[in-house]
Amino acid sequence: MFSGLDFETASGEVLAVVGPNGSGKTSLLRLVAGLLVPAGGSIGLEGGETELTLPEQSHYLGHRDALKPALSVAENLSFWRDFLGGETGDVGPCLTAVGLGHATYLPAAYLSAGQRRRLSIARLLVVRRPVWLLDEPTSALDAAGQELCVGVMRDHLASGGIIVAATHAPLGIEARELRMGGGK
Amino acid sequence: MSLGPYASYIVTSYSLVAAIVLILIVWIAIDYRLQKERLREFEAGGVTRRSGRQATDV
Amino acid sequence: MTAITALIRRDIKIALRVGGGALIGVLFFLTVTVLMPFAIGPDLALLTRLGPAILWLGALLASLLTLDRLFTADHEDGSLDLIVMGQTPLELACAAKALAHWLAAGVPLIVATPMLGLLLNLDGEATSAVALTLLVGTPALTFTGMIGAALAVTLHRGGLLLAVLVLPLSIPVLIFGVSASQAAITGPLAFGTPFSILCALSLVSLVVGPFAAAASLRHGLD
Amino acid sequence: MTLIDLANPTKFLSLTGRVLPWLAGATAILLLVGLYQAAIAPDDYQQGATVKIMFIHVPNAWLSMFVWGVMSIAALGTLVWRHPLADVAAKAAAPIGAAFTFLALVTGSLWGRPMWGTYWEWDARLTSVLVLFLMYLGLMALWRAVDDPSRAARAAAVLTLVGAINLPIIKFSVDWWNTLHQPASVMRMGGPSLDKAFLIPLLVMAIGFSLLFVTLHLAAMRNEILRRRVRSLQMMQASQQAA
Repeated sequence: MFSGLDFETASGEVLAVVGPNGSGKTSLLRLVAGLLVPAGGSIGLEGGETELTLPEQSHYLGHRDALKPALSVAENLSFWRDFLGGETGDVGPCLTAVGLGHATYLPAAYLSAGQRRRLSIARLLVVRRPVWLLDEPTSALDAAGQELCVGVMRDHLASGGIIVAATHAPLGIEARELRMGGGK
Repeated sequence: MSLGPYASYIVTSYSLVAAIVLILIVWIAIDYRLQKERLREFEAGGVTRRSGRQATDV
Repeated sequence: MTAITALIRRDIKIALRVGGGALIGVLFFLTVTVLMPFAIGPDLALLTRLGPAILWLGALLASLLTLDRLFTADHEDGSLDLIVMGQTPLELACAAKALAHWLAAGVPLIVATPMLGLLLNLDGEATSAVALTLLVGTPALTFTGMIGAALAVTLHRGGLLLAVLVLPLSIPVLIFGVSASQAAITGPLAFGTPFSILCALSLVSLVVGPFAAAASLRHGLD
Repeated sequence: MTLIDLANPTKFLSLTGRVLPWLAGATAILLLVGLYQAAIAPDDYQQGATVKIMFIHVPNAWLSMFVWGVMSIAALGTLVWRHPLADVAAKAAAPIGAAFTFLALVTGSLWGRPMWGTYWEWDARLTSVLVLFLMYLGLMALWRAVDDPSRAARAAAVLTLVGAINLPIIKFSVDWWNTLHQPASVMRMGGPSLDKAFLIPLLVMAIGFSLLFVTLHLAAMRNEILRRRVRSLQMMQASQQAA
């Protein structure tokens, strides 16, 4: 897909992966998340928990929201909290933080696309992980939602987190840019 | 009333019918309570129907 | 451990709620079994003889029918990515999903067996023999079927391809399941011999299934 | 009150609220009378006391078909007249119909055991009822497969009507496939052949069970209307942004 790519980012920093469609932004994120096996090269995290791999210390927010329509909003979130494990918080405050407090017990099927996105952002809050891999985090979000997303990202950075975000719209947050070339 | 040599079959079939009918009745009654309860919760939460009537109005 | 129980509980909940497929499997089992006599004929003696085979075939088809959504549903909504990334080993997560599937879709098949045994003119002993072999054998079907379900995700083809891939793999289970039930009804073989082989097959699939499924998922995600 | 008035769910709910206690009372009385009459009915000279199973078997068998008839009319209501309560009626009837069909099967086989020496005989009538039972379950599975009732309604209506057309064909084919059972005895040409001593309790029980169905059906329809109200409120709540 691509080669000759060398980048690094540090705690408290956003790496914005930009570039035209098809330039491999998503593939890069999935490589870091361990969902794709690199043909060559290496990806590593310095510091952090030594027994855990990079994917195990990362949150991945993909195009798809990883929600089950048959389960309620709270059930969806508490499942991911229990499954991802580690340092976890309470479901209620996280839902309030993303503006879904009123929908806690509703089936996720009734949520709009933007609300589903908010619910997957709540997943980043309920389990603490140092590295966030965000693929178009603000897509489907309205203005208030984008503001909320930026606020959540700022808080994460302030607590020493790392964010790698693939995007073509400006994130609204100060970021180091990694420009992916067009084509191969 | 004597039920003859096959009393157990007769008693079983009557009690099965009673049991299933009872289950139906209980299920419908519980379902009714549950829906009413949910509608009351909505009313308490201030959510109203489009027509502006209360949720539990009939 | 909480991760595993959370996954099992979630899958069972989804299977039992609106849109879930758990009970459709039983319905399919019922229908297939009821259709058989129409093809074979209403001869009760013949049905008694064929009963265990009919029940086993029905259970085999029913458990395969519901398996194809095991991983595809999670793949389509992105959950599978997160499951792969989790701290839980993927093998364990696969085993948990298969266990949940068996609890929601396999156990009802065994519960329905006595009623179907009645329809096929099996006596109490024969029915319990079939139910026992199904109890031991259906986990093997689920855990080998899981390999097919994982392949179906990576190949972007579900349904029929899964059946074609998995049915040959389940031949041994079918052979020993049916012969154990037959042995319990008519002899001349002892029930214990085929039954212990069936148990062994189940145990092997319990080990091999999760590893094969996890391997194929790991290399097949894109 | 006409059918058009009943199209308004609110009016329907207030009507059911008023009618249900009376219906339930009438059902209880009729069933009690029927049970008493069944208890004092004489034994059959051939079947002995097992003939008492008939008093509950026949009403359930009758209802298993009657409920499908009700659902077929409701299906027409959904597809042709687009009556808003039609799919509510169809959905509410299915589990009740399935329960009666199950009872018809079980009491039938419990009656058959002493008579034929086996619980199950693949004869035409029993087998048709079994197929009917499977169709009820399939219909319930269809309703459960889709969350949005209005989307499931049309599919279920089509399936119900196809089933209604298919049932006689199934009955005929199974008849042809196997004929073992005694010929129908209540609805025979030239009047019922059943003795009066059996006929009266049977009719009372049949009417009692039919009333039971009407009572349960109305109550289940009321539940279904409330459930849909909850659903639409939930969707409204989901679309409200947090203040």
